[in-house]
Amino acid sequence: MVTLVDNINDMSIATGTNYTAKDFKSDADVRWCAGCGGYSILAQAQRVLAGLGIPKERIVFVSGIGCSSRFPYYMDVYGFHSIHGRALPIASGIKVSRPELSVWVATGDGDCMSIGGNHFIHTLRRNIDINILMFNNEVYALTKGQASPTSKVGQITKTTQLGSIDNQFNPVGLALGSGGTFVARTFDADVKHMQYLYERAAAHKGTAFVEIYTNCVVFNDSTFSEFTDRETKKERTVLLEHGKPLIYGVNNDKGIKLDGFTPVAVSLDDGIHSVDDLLVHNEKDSTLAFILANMTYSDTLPRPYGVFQAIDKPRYEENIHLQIQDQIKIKGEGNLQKLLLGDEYWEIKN
Amino acid sequence: MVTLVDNINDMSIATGTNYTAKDFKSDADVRWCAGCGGYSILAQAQRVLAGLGIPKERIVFVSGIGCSSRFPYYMDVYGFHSIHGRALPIASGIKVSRPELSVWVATGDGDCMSIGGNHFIHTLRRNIDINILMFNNEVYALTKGQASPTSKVGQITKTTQLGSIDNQFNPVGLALGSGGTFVARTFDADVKHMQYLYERAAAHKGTAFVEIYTNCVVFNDSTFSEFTDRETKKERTVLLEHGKPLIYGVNNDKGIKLDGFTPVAVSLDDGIHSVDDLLVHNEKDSTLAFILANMTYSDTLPRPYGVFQAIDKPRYEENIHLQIQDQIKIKGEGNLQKLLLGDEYWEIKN
Amino acid sequence: MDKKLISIDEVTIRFAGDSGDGMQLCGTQFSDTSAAFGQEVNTFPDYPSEIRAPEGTLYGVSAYQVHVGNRNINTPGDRIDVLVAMNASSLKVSLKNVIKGGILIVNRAGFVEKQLKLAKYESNPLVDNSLNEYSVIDIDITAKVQEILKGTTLTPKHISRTKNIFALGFSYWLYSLPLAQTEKWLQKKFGKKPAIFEANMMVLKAGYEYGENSEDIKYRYKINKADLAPGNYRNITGNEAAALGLIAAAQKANLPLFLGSYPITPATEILHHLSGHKNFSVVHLQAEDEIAGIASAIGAAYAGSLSSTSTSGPGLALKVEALGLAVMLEIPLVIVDVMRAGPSTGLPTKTEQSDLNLAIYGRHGEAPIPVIAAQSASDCFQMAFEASRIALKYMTPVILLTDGYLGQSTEPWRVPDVSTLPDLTPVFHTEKGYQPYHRNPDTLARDWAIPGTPGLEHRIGGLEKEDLTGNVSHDTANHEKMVHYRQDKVDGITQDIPPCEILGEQEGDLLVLAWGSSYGAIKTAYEKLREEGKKLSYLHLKYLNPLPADLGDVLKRFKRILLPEINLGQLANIIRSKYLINIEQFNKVQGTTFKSYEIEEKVNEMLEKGGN
Amino acid sequence: MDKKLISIDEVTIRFAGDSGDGMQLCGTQFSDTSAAFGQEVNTFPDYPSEIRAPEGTLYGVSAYQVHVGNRNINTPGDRIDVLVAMNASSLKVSLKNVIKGGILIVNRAGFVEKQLKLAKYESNPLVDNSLNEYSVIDIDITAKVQEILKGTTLTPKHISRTKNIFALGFSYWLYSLPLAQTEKWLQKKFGKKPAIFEANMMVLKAGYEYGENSEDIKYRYKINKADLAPGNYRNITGNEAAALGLIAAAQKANLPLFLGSYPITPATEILHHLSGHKNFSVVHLQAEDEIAGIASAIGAAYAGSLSSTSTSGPGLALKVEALGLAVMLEIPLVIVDVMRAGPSTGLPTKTEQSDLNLAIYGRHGEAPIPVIAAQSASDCFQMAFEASRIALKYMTPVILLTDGYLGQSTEPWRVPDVSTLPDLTPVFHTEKGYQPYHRNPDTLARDWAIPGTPGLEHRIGGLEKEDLTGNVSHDTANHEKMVHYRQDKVDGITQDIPPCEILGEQEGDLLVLAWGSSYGAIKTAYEKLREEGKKLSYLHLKYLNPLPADLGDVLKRFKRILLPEINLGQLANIIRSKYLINIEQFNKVQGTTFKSYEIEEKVNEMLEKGGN
Ligand SMILES: Cc1ncc(C[n+]2csc(CCOP(=O)(O)OP(=O)(O)O)c2C)c(N)n1
Ligand SMILES: Cc1ncc(C[n+]2csc(CCOP(=O)(O)OP(=O)(O)O)c2C)c(N)n1
Ligand code: SF4
Ligand code: SF4
Ligand SMILES: [Mg+2]
Ligand SMILES: [Mg+2]
Repeated sequence: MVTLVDNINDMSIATGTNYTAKDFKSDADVRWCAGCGGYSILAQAQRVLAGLGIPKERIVFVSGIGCSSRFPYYMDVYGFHSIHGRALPIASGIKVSRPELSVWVATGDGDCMSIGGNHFIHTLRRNIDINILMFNNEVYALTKGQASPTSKVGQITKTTQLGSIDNQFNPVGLALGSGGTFVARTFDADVKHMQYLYERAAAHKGTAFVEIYTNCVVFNDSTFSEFTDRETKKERTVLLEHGKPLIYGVNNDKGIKLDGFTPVAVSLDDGIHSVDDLLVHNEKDSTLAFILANMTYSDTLPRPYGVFQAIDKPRYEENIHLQIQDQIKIKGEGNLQKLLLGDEYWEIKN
Repeated sequence: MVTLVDNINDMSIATGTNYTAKDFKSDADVRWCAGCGGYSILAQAQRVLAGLGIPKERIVFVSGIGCSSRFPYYMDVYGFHSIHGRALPIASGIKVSRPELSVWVATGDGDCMSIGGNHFIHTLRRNIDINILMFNNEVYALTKGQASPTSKVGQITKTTQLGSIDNQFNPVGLALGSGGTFVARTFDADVKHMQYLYERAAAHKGTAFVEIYTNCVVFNDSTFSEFTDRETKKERTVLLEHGKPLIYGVNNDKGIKLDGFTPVAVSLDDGIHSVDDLLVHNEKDSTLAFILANMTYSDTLPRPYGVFQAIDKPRYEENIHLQIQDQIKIKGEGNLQKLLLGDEYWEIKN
Repeated sequence: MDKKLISIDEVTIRFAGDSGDGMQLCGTQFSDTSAAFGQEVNTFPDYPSEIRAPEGTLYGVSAYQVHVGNRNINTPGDRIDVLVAMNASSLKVSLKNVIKGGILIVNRAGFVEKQLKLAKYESNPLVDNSLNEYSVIDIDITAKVQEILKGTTLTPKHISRTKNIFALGFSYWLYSLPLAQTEKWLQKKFGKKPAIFEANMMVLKAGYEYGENSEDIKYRYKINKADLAPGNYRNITGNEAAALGLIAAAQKANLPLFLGSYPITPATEILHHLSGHKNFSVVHLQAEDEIAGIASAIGAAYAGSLSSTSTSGPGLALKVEALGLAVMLEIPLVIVDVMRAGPSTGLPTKTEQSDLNLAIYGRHGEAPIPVIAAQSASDCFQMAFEASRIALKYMTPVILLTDGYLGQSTEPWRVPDVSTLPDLTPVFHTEKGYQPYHRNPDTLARDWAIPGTPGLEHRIGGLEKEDLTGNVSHDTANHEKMVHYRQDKVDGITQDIPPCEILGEQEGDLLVLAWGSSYGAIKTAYEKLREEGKKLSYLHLKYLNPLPADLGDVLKRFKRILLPEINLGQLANIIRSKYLINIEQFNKVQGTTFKSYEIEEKVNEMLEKGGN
Repeated sequence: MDKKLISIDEVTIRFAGDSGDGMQLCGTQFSDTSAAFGQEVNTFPDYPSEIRAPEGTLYGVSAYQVHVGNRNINTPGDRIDVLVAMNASSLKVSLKNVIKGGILIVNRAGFVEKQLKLAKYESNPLVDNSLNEYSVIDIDITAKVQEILKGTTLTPKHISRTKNIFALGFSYWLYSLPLAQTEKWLQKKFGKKPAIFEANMMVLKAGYEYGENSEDIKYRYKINKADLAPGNYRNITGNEAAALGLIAAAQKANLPLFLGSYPITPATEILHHLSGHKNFSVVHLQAEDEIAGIASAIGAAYAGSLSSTSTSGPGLALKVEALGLAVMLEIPLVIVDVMRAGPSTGLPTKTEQSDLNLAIYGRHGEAPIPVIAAQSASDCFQMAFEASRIALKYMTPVILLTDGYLGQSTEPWRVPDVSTLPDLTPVFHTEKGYQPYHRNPDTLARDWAIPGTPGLEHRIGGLEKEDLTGNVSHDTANHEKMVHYRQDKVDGITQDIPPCEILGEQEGDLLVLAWGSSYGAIKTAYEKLREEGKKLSYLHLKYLNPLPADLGDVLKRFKRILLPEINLGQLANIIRSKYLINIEQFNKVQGTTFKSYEIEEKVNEMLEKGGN
C-alpha cells in the first residue's frame, strides 16, 4: 500500500541540502534573557544540522514546557512545543510511526527529569532513535525559580527557602540505569564540544541523551562556573575521549587512574605516575560508564564530560517495522475483507 | 501544639508487641492462584513484622493495582490499596507527614516500573524511609498477561504475540541510577533470604528497594526457574554478602573475580584461582553496586542476589522536620494572628 | 425414543461451571452453531474477577450466557431458561436468575460433599427437594465421559476435561441444533492430534445421543431460523469490532494506523487485537502509562497516521491533559473509552455509563471534543469507523464510548462488503503558502501538512495559536476568536450526522430516549410493548456531542421523555441544559446493563400512571 | 506655588516601564500608602510573560495598576486616569486604555531614538502632537535623579535605578498622599545601608517637591478617606490569602498542614508561601509532578493531616484520576485550582473561569466533589478556610476555584481576629468496633481513624467499598447504595451553606448572577447603576456544587437572568440543567476579567430593550 505519507516522503528526496546555519533559523524572535545559555545551544544546533545532510523537512524538534522548551520556535524545521513533560512520548509516536524522520527533543531538567521522568527512562529503555538535548540549569526557570530534581542540596530557591533537602539526580547515572545507549554531557559554553556531541548524537542509532550544563542568568547564575570558567575549567573537568587516557589540569598534568574500580586523581608530575597508569576511556564499556558517572558530584575529582557510553542495542521502531515486514512476507499484505470476515463466518442466503 | 495526631501517637506506645505471624494475618481470604509466588512473600512479611517490635498500629502497607498490590488486604495492619502506579507518592505523603510510622509498599513490576516509574525514581532520590517490596514476575498478571518493562526481549504475551521488542529494565540498575540507598534482590522461593532482606529493609533508614523474583503460574510460569530450582540455583546465582567473597556453584567451587572492573567467573578448582582472588562484596561501595547490577542479564555469569548497596544519605522526611524544629527554635512557634497581620498592616479606627 | 418437539421463539441458556471447566468454550460453540444455523444470537461471558480462583469456590464460577431466537434478540437474555451447572457453586450463583420452571442440566459429580461445602450448601440441592420448581436433568457427566473414553489413550485429566463437550452435545440435541459447526472447530483445533479430536467427537455425540436415548426426557425444542438479511455473518465482541473498525478506517483513509495504549480492563482486548495485525501495518506502542499512550498517539497523528488510543475510565482520567493538547493542535485522534463501573478503581469488571461527563466536560479551559457512542457489540465497528471519519474530516480528537458490556458481549455481525465503506483519505497540504491554522470554510478543519513535506516546516504546540498562521499569540481578541472556532467546529458536526430516527410514533405521549449499551434491553422491551399494542416511541442516540440538529424539535413532540441510564443521569443533565426540557430519569448503577423487563415495567408504570 | 486642589472620588493610576524599572515597587508602595491613609484600594500587576525580555521592548513592559478611591473600589480600574510611563514602549502598550483627557507622566529620557525604535514609534510622541488629547507631564526623570544624587557615593547605575522613586514621590504629591509609609519601608529595606536610604529619600522628596514647584502644573487632587470598618488591615494577593487560609484552618483544626504540589503559573505562589512557614509546622513536598502532588496529599490526609494541593488547569487535569480515589476513600482534602486561560497550555499568564466543568464533572464514574469559588483576593482566605471546613466535616475532597486574576491582584484585607474563627477540630475514631464506612447520619461523613490508633487497623482503597465495613465489595446492590451515599453526602452540604444573598430587589426584572472573580467588576457596575436609579439585583455565588438550597426559588423570582462568565457559559449550563430556567449568557474569553463598564453597558442594553 503506497500511502499518502509515502508520497510525501518521496517528494522530499529532491530537496537540496546545501544548508548554512541560517537556513535553520526561523522568523521568531528569540526571547530568552540576555546571557542565557540557550543561545549558544541553539546556535550550535543550527550549525550542526546544516551540516548533517538531512533535508530540513525530515527534521522534527519536539519539546515540553520551560524556557528550554521554547527551542523549537527558533528552528526552521518541523516543530512541536507540547505540554510539560511529554515531549518524549510524543517524539516516540512520531519516530515509531515515521522512522525516516530525524527526531530531536529539546527539554529542561524539570521537563525531562521531574514531570517527564517516567517517559525519560522508558524512552531510553526502548532505545527509540531520538536525540535528546537536555538543558540542565538545575532550576525551574520559566516558573521563576523553584528547585528541580537536579538542584543542589542546600540550594536556595523560592520553594526551598531554607535550602533544598531533596537529593540531586545525576542525569548521566539515571540515563545509564535506564539502559541508555548513548549518554553524554557537555557545557553551553563549550561551543566546539557541543557541536561534536550533536554530531555524535545524530549519528547514533538509538536514543541519544545529551546533558548540557546551561547557565540561567536569572535564577541560578554561575552555578556551573567552576566547570566553564576559563580559569577553573581545566582543573575541574575531565574530557572523556574514546581510547584516550583521562588527562586534565591546566598543564595536562593530572589524570584519573583506577584504584581497583575506584577512580582517583593523580599527578603526572609526581614522579610516580605516568600516562600509562591512567584510565583509558572506552565508550563501549557499560561498567566503566557507571564508574565515570559516579564521579559526577565528587568534590575532589574533576567533573567528567563527553560521551560516557555509546553502545548498540535493538531499537523499538526498527523492530516493529521489521515485524510488520516479516508478517507481510509471511501472511501477505493484509486483506481487509478477509480480516473482517474472520475465521468463522457463515453465509445467510436469501 | 499537641495535636490530635500526637495524642493518638501517645496511645499506641502502650500496645504490646509480643506478636506472632498470625497477628499480622487479616480476615480476608487470600485470592491469589494456587502456586503464586505471592503466598510466600506474604508469609515471610507476616513472620518478619511479628519480630520487629513495631506496634501493629504503627505499620502501614500501601499498594497500587495488580495481583501483587492486593497484598495489604491480607495484612492486619493499616492498609491502603490505592490506584495503579501511585503507591509510592501516597506512601511518601504518609511518611513525610507522620515520620514515626513504619511505611511499606507492595507493588509489581508494572505498577512500580511502568506507570509508577517516575514516582519510583523520585522516591529513591528523596530517600524517604519507605520499604518497597516489588514482586517482579516480568509480566502484567492482573490484566491477564501483557508485557511489562521487565519482560524479556522475545517474550510472548498477549500484546507481544511475535515476541517483545522492548528492551528490559534492570530494576536494580534503575534503582542505583536513581540514587537508591538500599537496593536488594531476592526470590519468592528463598524463604530465609527473603526474611533476611525484609529485616534489613526495615532496619535501613531511607528508601529500601527489594526486588523479589516472583513466579506467576498463569502468565509467566517458571520464568525464574533457573535461579530458583534446586538443581540449577547454585550454578546460576551468586549471593552477595557484605565482606565476603563471591562464591557460588553446587560445590562452592566457583567465584567471581574482577578483571579490571569487569566481573568474570572463575573456577576455584582450576589450580590457578583461589578464594583470595575473588571479589569481596562491599555494600557501601556505589561503584561496586553498579558493577554487580550489570551482571544481571548475563548468560555466562550467575545472577547476583542479596544487598547490592546499603549506604546512608539524607532523608527528606527527616530533614523537613528538622527544618521545622529549627524554624520553631529560631522564630518561635507560629503565631497565627501575627502571620495573618503580616509585616505591613495598618489600623483603621472608628 | 420419541420425544415431543416443541417449537419456541427463543431461549436463554447459561453454561456455568468452575473456571477450569471450559464454559466459555461451551458458550461460544453454542452461539456459533445457532448463529450459523440462522438464528439471532446475543451472548455475554461472565468471568470471575480473580485470575484463577480456587477450584469449586463461589467466586471461581465462570459462566457464559447465550440468548438465541428467531427474532428480536438484542440482549444475552434477562432471565435464564436453561442452566447448565457443572458444579454446586455454579448452581448456587446462577439459580436466582433462572425462571421458575426452567431447566437445570446438572453434572451430578459436581455435587459431592467437598463441592457442596465450597458452595455453602447445607444439603445437596439435587436431593433435598429445593429444586422442585425446576425441571432438573441430572447426569453424572464425569462418569459418562470416563465410560465413553475408557479405551482411549487420553489421561484421566484429559478425559475429565471433556465434560463440557458432553454438556454441549446434549444442549445441541435439546435445541435441535446440528453438530457440524463444532465438529469443524474441533477439527481445526485438534487436527494435528487426531486422538483428541476423536475423543471429543465421541463425547459430543454421546451428549447428543444421551438426550435421544434418555427415558426421563420427554421434550425437545426447536427454534426456527430468523429472518436475517442475506450476507456473510460472524460473531464478534465489541472490543474486536472496535479494533477492526480502526483498521478498516485506516485502510480506507490510505493511512498507516497507530495505537498508543496501556492495558486496562475491560479495554485491553483492543490493544491485543491491534497488536496482532502487523500485516495490516498497524504500528502499536504499549506505553509506560496512559499519558504516554495518548502522547505517542498525538505524535503519530502529527506525523500523519490515523492515530488512536484505547482505555477505560481511570485511563481516560489520566489522558485529560493531553486531550486538551490535541484540541489545541487540532489533529485527528480517536480515543476509545470502554467504560467500567467507577469511581476510582470501582468495579473493574462491571459495566457502567458513567464516563459521559468526563468525555464531554473533562478538560481544563474551553476544549470541546466530539463524543459518540456504540450501541451494540457489532456497532463498535461502525462507530470506530465513524469516529475516524469525523476525526480526519474535522481535524479533531473524537471520543468513542463503549463499555465493558459491549466490549465483552458478542452478537452476529453482518460483515460489510469493504468496497461499500466510504473513502476517508485526507488531503495533506503540500503546496507553498501553507498556513497551519487556515480553515476549510465548510468544516472549519484546519489545513494539515505533515513532517516530510518540503518547504512547509512550521511550529505548533499547546500555547494559544494565532488565527491562520498558528504562531503563538497572546492577543486576547485572537484568543476569543480561536475559542469560538474550536467550539463552532465541533458544533458544526451536527450538519454531518444523521437526523434522529424515532422508532414508533413520531410524536406522542412517551419517548424512551437512550444511548450506548442500553440499546439491546430497550429495543427488546420496545418491540414487546409495541406488539402488546402499547403506544410508545424509542430514540437511541449515537451522537452525544454534538447532539443531532433536530433533537430539540423531536423532544418537543413528546409529552414525556424517559431516559434510562446506567449512571445517575449524566445525559439527562446535558439534554436538560440544552433544551430546558423535563426529562424523567431511570437510573440503575449496579454494574450491569438494564434487563429488558426493567424497561418494560418502567414504561408500563408510566403508561398506567399517565401524565406526570 | 499655589495649585488648585480638586477633590475627586477615585483614580486609576498605572505605573509602566521596563522590566528593570521597578514599576512593581512603585505600584505596591502607592497602594500601601493610599490604603494606610484610609482609602479603598485594588491593584493588579502586569508582568511580561518573558522572564527578562530585552530592554526597552514592547513585550518587556512591566506595569502595575492601582485603583484608589473613597468607596466602591472593587477592581484595579477599567480605564487608566493617570499613566506613569518610564519609556516609549510602556506608553505605546498602555495608552489605548488611558481615558481621553487623562494624565501622562512621562520620563523624557525614555523617549530617545533607540527606545522609540524599540517601541516601533515612527516619531517621538512627546513632540509630534499625537498626545494632544492628554495632559502630558513630561519630566526628564533620569536627569533629575542624576542632578539630585550627584554628590553621593552611589554609582551611576544605582542612581538611575531611583527613577521610579522620583515618579512615586511626584504621584504622592499629585494625589496629596503622605510619604511616611514609603519612608518606613525604605528604612526597613535599606536600614543597614544608610547612604542608599538617604539617597532614596532625597529622590522621593524631590519628586514630591517637583510637583509643588513646577510652574506647568496647575492642579493637584485629593481623595477622601473611605468609610471603612475599623480594624487591622493589610494588602494581600489571592494566592497569599489562600495559603494563609489553609494555615489558619489547620491551626483551628488542631492538625498539621500538608501541601503536596508542583509549580505552575499562576498558582505557584501558594506553594512558595506554604513552603515558607515552617514554624507553623507546614509540611510540604514539591512533588515530581501534579499526580504525585495530589497522591502525597492523599497519603497525608489518610495519615491525619489537613491536606492540600495547589495547581492550575493543566495540573488539575492531571489530578483527575487521583481525585476519583479521594472520592472513593472519603478523606478530607483541599484542592486549590488557580484557573488560567486554556485549553492546553493556552495563555498561562491570563485569567479565565473555564475550569468549572472540569472541577464539577471531571471524573470517571459517579464521583461528586464539592466546588466553591472565591470572589476577590482577600476572599481567598475565607474560602480556603471554608474549603477546609467542608472537607473535614464531610470527609471529602473539596475543590476551591480561584483564578490568575485573583491570585495576583491585591486588595486591602481586614484581618480577622483569629479567636473569632470557628474551631474545625475533627473527631478521630479511637474506640474498638470501628467501621471505616459507618456514617454520621447528619452529614453522611464516614468515621475516621488514622494509622497509629491501636486496634483499629483496617484496609481501604479504590475498589468499591462495602457499606459500613469498607471491605471490598463486588455486590451490585451495595455499589448502587454507595454511589447514592456519595452523591447524597455532597448534595447534603446545601444544609450547611448560607442562603442566597441578593443585592437590590429581592424579586423583579433583572438578576445578574455571577461567580468567582467577576465579582469586582459586577459589584462596581451594580453600585453605579443603582445610584443611577436602575432597578436590578445581583447575586454572587460562592458555592457551585452543591448550589444553595434556595437558588431555584430565587431564580424564579426574576424575569430575566444575566450570567456573565469568562468562559463559554459553563455555570449557565449547570443552572439550566438544574432549574430548567432560561439564562442569558454574557461571555468574554479574552484572558482578562470583565471591565465594570462592560457589565454596565450590557445591563443597560437589557434594561432598554426590555423582555426577551
Ligand atoms: C502540567 C504542567 N505543570 C506545570 C507547569 C508549569 N511549568 C512550566 S515550565 C516548568 C518547569 C520548567 O523547568 P525546566 O524544564 O527545567 O525548564 P527551564 O525553564 O529551567 O528551562 C513548570 C513547572 C506546566 N506548564 N504544566
Ligand atoms: C490507571 C490504570 N491503568 C491501568 C490499569 C490496569 N492494570 C491493573 S494492574 C495492571 C498491571 C499490573 O502489573 P504488575 O504491577 O506487574 O502486577 P501483577 O499483576 O503482575 O502482580 C494494569 C495495567 C489500572 N487499574 N489503572
Ligand atoms: S530565566 Fe534563565 S533559563 Fe530562562 S531565558 Fe532567562 S536565563 Fe534562560
Ligand atoms: S495471575 Fe499470576 S501473579 Fe496473579 S495471582 Fe495468579 S499466579 Fe499470582
Ligand atoms: Mg531547568
Ligand atoms: Mg507483574
